[in-house]
Amino acid sequence: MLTWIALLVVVLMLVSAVAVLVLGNFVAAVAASSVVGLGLSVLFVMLQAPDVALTEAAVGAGLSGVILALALRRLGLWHLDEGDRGVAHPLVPTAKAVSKETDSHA
Amino acid sequence: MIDFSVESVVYAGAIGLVAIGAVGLVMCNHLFRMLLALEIAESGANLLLVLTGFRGGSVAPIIGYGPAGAPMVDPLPQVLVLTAIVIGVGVQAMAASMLIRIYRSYGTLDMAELRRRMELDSAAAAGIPAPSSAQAPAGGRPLPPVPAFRPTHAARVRES
Amino acid sequence: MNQIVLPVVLPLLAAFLMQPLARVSGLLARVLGPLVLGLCALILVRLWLDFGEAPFTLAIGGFAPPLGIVFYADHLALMFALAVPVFTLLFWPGLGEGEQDPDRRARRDALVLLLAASCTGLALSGDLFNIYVFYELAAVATFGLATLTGTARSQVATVRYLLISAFGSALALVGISILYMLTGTLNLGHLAQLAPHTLQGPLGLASFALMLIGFGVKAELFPLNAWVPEVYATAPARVSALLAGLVSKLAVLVVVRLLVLVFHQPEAAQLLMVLGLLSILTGELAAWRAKDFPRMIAFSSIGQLGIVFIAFSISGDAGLLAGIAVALHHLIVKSALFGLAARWNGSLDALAGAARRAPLAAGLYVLFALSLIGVPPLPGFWAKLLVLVGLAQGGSALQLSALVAILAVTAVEASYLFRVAMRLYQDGQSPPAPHARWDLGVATALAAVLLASTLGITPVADSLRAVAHQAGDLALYVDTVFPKTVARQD
Amino acid sequence: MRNIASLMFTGGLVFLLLVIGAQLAFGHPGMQVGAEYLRVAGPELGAANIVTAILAGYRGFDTLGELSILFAAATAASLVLGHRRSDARRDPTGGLILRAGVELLFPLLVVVGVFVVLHGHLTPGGGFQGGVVLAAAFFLVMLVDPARGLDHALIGWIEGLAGAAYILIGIWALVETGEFLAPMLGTGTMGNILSAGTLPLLSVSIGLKVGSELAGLMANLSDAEARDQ
Repeated sequence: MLTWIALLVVVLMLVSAVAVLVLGNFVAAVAASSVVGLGLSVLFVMLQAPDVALTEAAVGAGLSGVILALALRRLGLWHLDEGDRGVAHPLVPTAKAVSKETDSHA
Repeated sequence: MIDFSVESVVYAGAIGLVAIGAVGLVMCNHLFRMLLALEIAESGANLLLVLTGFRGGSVAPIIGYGPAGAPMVDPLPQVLVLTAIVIGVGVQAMAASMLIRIYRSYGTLDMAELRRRMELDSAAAAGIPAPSSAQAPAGGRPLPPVPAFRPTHAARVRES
Repeated sequence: MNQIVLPVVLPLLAAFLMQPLARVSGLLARVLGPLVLGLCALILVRLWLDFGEAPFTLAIGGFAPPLGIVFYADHLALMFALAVPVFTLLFWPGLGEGEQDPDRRARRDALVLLLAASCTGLALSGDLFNIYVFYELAAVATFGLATLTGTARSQVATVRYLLISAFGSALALVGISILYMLTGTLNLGHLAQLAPHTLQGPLGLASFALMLIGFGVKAELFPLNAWVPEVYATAPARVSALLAGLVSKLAVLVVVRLLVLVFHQPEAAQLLMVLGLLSILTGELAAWRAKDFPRMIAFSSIGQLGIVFIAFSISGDAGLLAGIAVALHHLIVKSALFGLAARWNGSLDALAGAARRAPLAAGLYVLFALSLIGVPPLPGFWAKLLVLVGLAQGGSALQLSALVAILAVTAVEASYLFRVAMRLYQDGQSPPAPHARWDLGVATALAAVLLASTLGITPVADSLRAVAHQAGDLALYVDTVFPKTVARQD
Repeated sequence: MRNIASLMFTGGLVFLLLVIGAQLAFGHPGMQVGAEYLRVAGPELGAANIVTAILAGYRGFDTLGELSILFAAATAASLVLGHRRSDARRDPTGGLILRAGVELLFPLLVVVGVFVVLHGHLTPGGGFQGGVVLAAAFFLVMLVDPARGLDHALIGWIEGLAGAAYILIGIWALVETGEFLAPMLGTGTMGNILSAGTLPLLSVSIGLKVGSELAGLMANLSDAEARDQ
């Protein structure tokens, strides 16, 4: 039973980790990285490490998300809706796409 | 893997995270994305470290937490991971602040573009004989990102 | 002997208090850093003088070794620990250069103090994870220092450095996990006891490889050294001098401790040699193609450190002696060269005529270049000779090819270093500005040390041999950290 | 080309790690030092939470290094971001509901943070976790009401003095017992809040240090727009 839960969490984490790399929207990518942190803290509980789980929940899912979100806001990448700005990047955003976006933001 | 247990599942997850982080660091060109990838790789390393202290059927290393006399997991890796998490968040915050500065100077975070700009910058810098200035760049400049390369920037940025 | 902890702790204390102190008294904050470092140097000198033949340990908090963290001080550790405050003082970023804002100055001094504390910790610590922590502290402090110029270029270079370094640290952490899984301990002495039973197989080797990649980032070792030229070229010259001279040596020291104490299987040494060989080839060839002075000496530094690693991969005391000699030589020469790069930071062509403008600096450059290449009477020659002799005595195919490679890159080195020397003595329209007095004085002092050791090469070699012998004594380390057997004999 | 080489490096790494995983006996660790900690940590330090006992006791020196790293990161970040310009505009204050929510949440978070810090030697948690909660509390206030801001001078004092306190407790032990960071003040009865000697004191200084450091960092990042070197 426990193994199945662990498997579920691990798969969820790996999917979110891939999502962090491929999602065009940076806000979504940061959210996905918080999901990784959350999954990590669940696994820490399962591995009998409550201290680490507490820290990871506070840091990985909370603090680091906040820091990254603040950075995103200052980087002009804070767009909740990606449709109207046309920032749906492929895996590797080209220089042109990024600078275009910058221009429109400035 | 060899057997289907919590440990092997978690091990696969940890290696997967490290691998995804490594791939992200290599494949992504956007600095912010690379920072996220780094965080994933670090998570994987932390998970692996906690896993090394785990043993089946044991309880958390807090006296009076589980049934008396029950075996406990190894506390040391947990301590190490606590430290590693703190280090990770410090590094991340510092990287975020640098990204903000870079974005403000160059107007982009795309590594290929940045590399091109830097080459232009250093070429321009090398062409100019070193001024003996210890002057800091002038402050109070308005903030909008620089969309195109400006040669004056390199000259101003020159440092002894 | 308990004061050995103070050279690590006092700079930390001063760094924490720097900011509030700067608000109270600007002058106090300004002199605090050099004062504390001077005090640390004094403490270390006193320990060095009191220090008999045998190394000693300090269990921090009084917790006996495998449980608590220990400091292990032998000649090698004390030597590098003493080099830390001395070189940090010599290249103290606050001297001469005007940073007007007291708040920024306080923060910068705090970072330098943190760097000094972490380097001392790296030299002395006898616990693997403690070493990791100090290594990270050194990394974070250098991220801050490398961007001191405030230029956008330095920030891009530093972010790349940060990403590479942090990824390397994650790999090192994976290596430490594997090691801990196999042995169940982190104390280097305890690991040395357990290693013969647990770490001989491919798993131990994999763990070493991961840690080598991780700790190799700061030692400019091959796979993860792409950050080096950009950071050194864009950071303030004194910070580059500290990074290339001091910090890289302490990373090397960590690798050496691991190699001597924990991973003494031949495959580990071979791995180290291959990576060192790749460092040499890539570094020196890139240095030959470099267009400006800081990048040239940065790439050359990668190559030199490759030689250091090759030297340490030679088994036995001979390898340790050669490695320590090359490392110390590199510490002195490369720091001084980066000190000179403070004014000569433009392209190589722009250096024309510098000799007329600054004859002393040009003369010093030629001296350092000669020693770096390994021209006979200078210490650089003896250091390189030790490496070559060690390799020739080893005699395996890999070692012989390393020998050939070192000889070949020496020619490359000579070619690019002399190209610069000729440029210096050419006539030029706009020679670079003369050096700040302090930088020139430091370079002169380091040159004096170099010349003095040329004259007294025999006593220097003898004392280094003793240091190397002590550092290579595995049983001594274990007995010192776990003194039960010794105590029983008393 | 560069990408292909890096990908090969990555592939090799993953292969290496997978091969390792097949051979390591996870779930049955050797437990050399770990078993020893479990045996002696409770009686020796009087802390029920062995993780905290190791963190602030046996490996207290690592924790000092960790605090220094956080301090170095905060210092470097503020060096990079530069000063706040005096003419900078502030972000608008949050709406009524947001403000009311934060008014409600703030005391709660502070109490939780202090509780977590003070009970670090008894229950999961400790200086670091509590510090994060405290930082979050103060950051929330700043987020909804940027005009109130954070007193950077005060933060500087707290982080300096809290870090210094950790070291000074260590040096006090060095003077008293001859060992840096040796446990002092006896162990007390396990389970009491006033037990485990100097561990709670160290926890408090870790909490204050981490809290002030992180709050300062987030404040710096959040008004980065208004800064220029």
